[in-house]
Amino acid sequence: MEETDQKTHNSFKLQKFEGPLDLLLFLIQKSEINIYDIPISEITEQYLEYLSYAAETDLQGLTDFYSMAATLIYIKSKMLLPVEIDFDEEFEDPRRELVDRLIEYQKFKKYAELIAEKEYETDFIFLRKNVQKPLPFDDSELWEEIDAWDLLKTFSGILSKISPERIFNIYEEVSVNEKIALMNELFEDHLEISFLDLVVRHNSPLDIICSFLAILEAVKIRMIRIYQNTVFGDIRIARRENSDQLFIQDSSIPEER
Amino acid sequence: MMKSDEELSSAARLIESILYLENEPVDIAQLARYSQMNRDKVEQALAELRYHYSDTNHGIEIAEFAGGFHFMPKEELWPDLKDHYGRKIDRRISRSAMETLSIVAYSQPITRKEVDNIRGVSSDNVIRLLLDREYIQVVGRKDVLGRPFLYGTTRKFLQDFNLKSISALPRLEDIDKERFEDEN
Amino acid sequence: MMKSDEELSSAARLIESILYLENEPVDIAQLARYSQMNRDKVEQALAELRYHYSDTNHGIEIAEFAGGFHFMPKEELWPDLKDHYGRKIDRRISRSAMETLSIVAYSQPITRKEVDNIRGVSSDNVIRLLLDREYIQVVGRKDVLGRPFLYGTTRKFLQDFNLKSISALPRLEDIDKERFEDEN
Repeated sequence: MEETDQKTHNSFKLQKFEGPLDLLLFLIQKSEINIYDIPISEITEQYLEYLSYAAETDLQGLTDFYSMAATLIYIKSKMLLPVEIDFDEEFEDPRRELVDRLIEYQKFKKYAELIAEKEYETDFIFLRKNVQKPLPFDDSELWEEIDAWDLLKTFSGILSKISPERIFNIYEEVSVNEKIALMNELFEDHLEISFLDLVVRHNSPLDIICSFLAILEAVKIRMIRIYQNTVFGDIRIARRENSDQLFIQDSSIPEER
Repeated sequence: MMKSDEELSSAARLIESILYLENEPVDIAQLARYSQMNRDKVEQALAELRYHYSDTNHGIEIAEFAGGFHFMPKEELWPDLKDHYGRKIDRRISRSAMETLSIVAYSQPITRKEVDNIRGVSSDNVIRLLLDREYIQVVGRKDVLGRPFLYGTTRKFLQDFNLKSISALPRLEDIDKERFEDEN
Repeated sequence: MMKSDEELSSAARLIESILYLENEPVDIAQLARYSQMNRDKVEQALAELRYHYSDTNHGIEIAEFAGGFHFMPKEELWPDLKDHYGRKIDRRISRSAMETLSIVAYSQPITRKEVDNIRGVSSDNVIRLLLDREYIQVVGRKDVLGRPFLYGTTRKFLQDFNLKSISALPRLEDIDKERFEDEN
């Protein structure tokens, strides 16, 4: 895309310089003058000329450029004044501070080039995952003071901080999942268990419902097989082989009838 | 000090560097994917590494954990490392451990992410701590994206908390019975 | 495969496990503190480990970075690891950002205002950009009126610009500052 607009052209010109010091350095280099003995009126003139040329368009960062212009004019005027020689004080060149700044700035410009131009062996680095690794430690004393009721209190404490709607969900989930956990536990000692083994509180409809839902869930995830010998009889539950691969669905396993 | 004649195969060296970069247990399938080698080769390389790091020659060894492999400082060094790396025993950790354990106990099987959601903070370290403590264990994988581990309580948990079975956990109903009855 | 006769000393094994446990390079002082050994012993152990991991026998080796030590995959393995573990470095930043970065790098710790003074322009946006890129960070506050932030470079800066430490920054021969004085 060709930019022919004069204003865009100008603004590009000013943006080329990172700041007034950058512009000054450019002017000094262009005029091939000694940075330690800057012909201040000449440079000030060029500087202002450049500014008025660029200023029409680019308003951003102009304050800094104008403040430098003021500094230049101040130095220029100071150099025109007759110097009162005071033998107690060293003669101070009015340009000195500016030159110091220019040299300092030039130094960093060079550093920036050095870093940017450095040759790099690779374009990538390897990062290790950041993981905190506490060692197992002996914390038995801490746990000894804790019993199951503390766990319940802690858990209900957590629940009380969550919205009532979520409590109910968790509550329900707890029950069904808990029945699955109970099933697993019973399977550690028994090859086969019965539905009634899962129901702990026989007078609780929720307990019965959750036990039943847990069985459905366990069948679905192919954790168990179920049998029922008589209609309305007890449901017998057996663990499937490969049940340590719990919850891993494998399409190669044929569907249970 | 003598240089050894033994050389690790290039496959073993690759697996070694992957285990180092991963910094967390990785299973055979992951190792195969990351190294672009087949499972047999990965297993062979692992065996080689395990052997190499097994004797007293090294301060770290390859440990198996929840189906994955990672380097671990050898147990004989733990006493020396405990001051700096075992210092996590403070009240703060023990409270988060309590919270996490109670959530796992009452909501099992449950994934780490689900625990995180309930607690509102990351439970990574606490889960590991409880696994180390043998209060919880991996009981399976959830059939969702990423197939995360599902955690449940262990027999040791029941023992230490003096519970006959998981169904002997004190009931939530005991605390908020009224609310539940209202909802029925 | 043969078991080696070579044995790492127990000090070397301890340092090995610490280097594994730490996620970031650790310097001698830290190693001494964590291992509760004196610096001499730590240095000796490190030398032993460096030697052990240096030859082709291992896939990782001990590298120095930002004044600290850490394990690194050996260069010969990089091509195999690159796809999965390599993070592409993007060093492209604008000229003004590069200028500001070099000022912070060579003059840290430094306040924004001091950077402004050197550059002769406001560096507000550039500083923010460099913070976003994680090349610089707040390292403290200057004890002057307003207690402005002090900025310094980050580990990521060293990493991306392949510098072992901040003292490895390229140096210019001191520009003859006295010349100005001579000429007066």
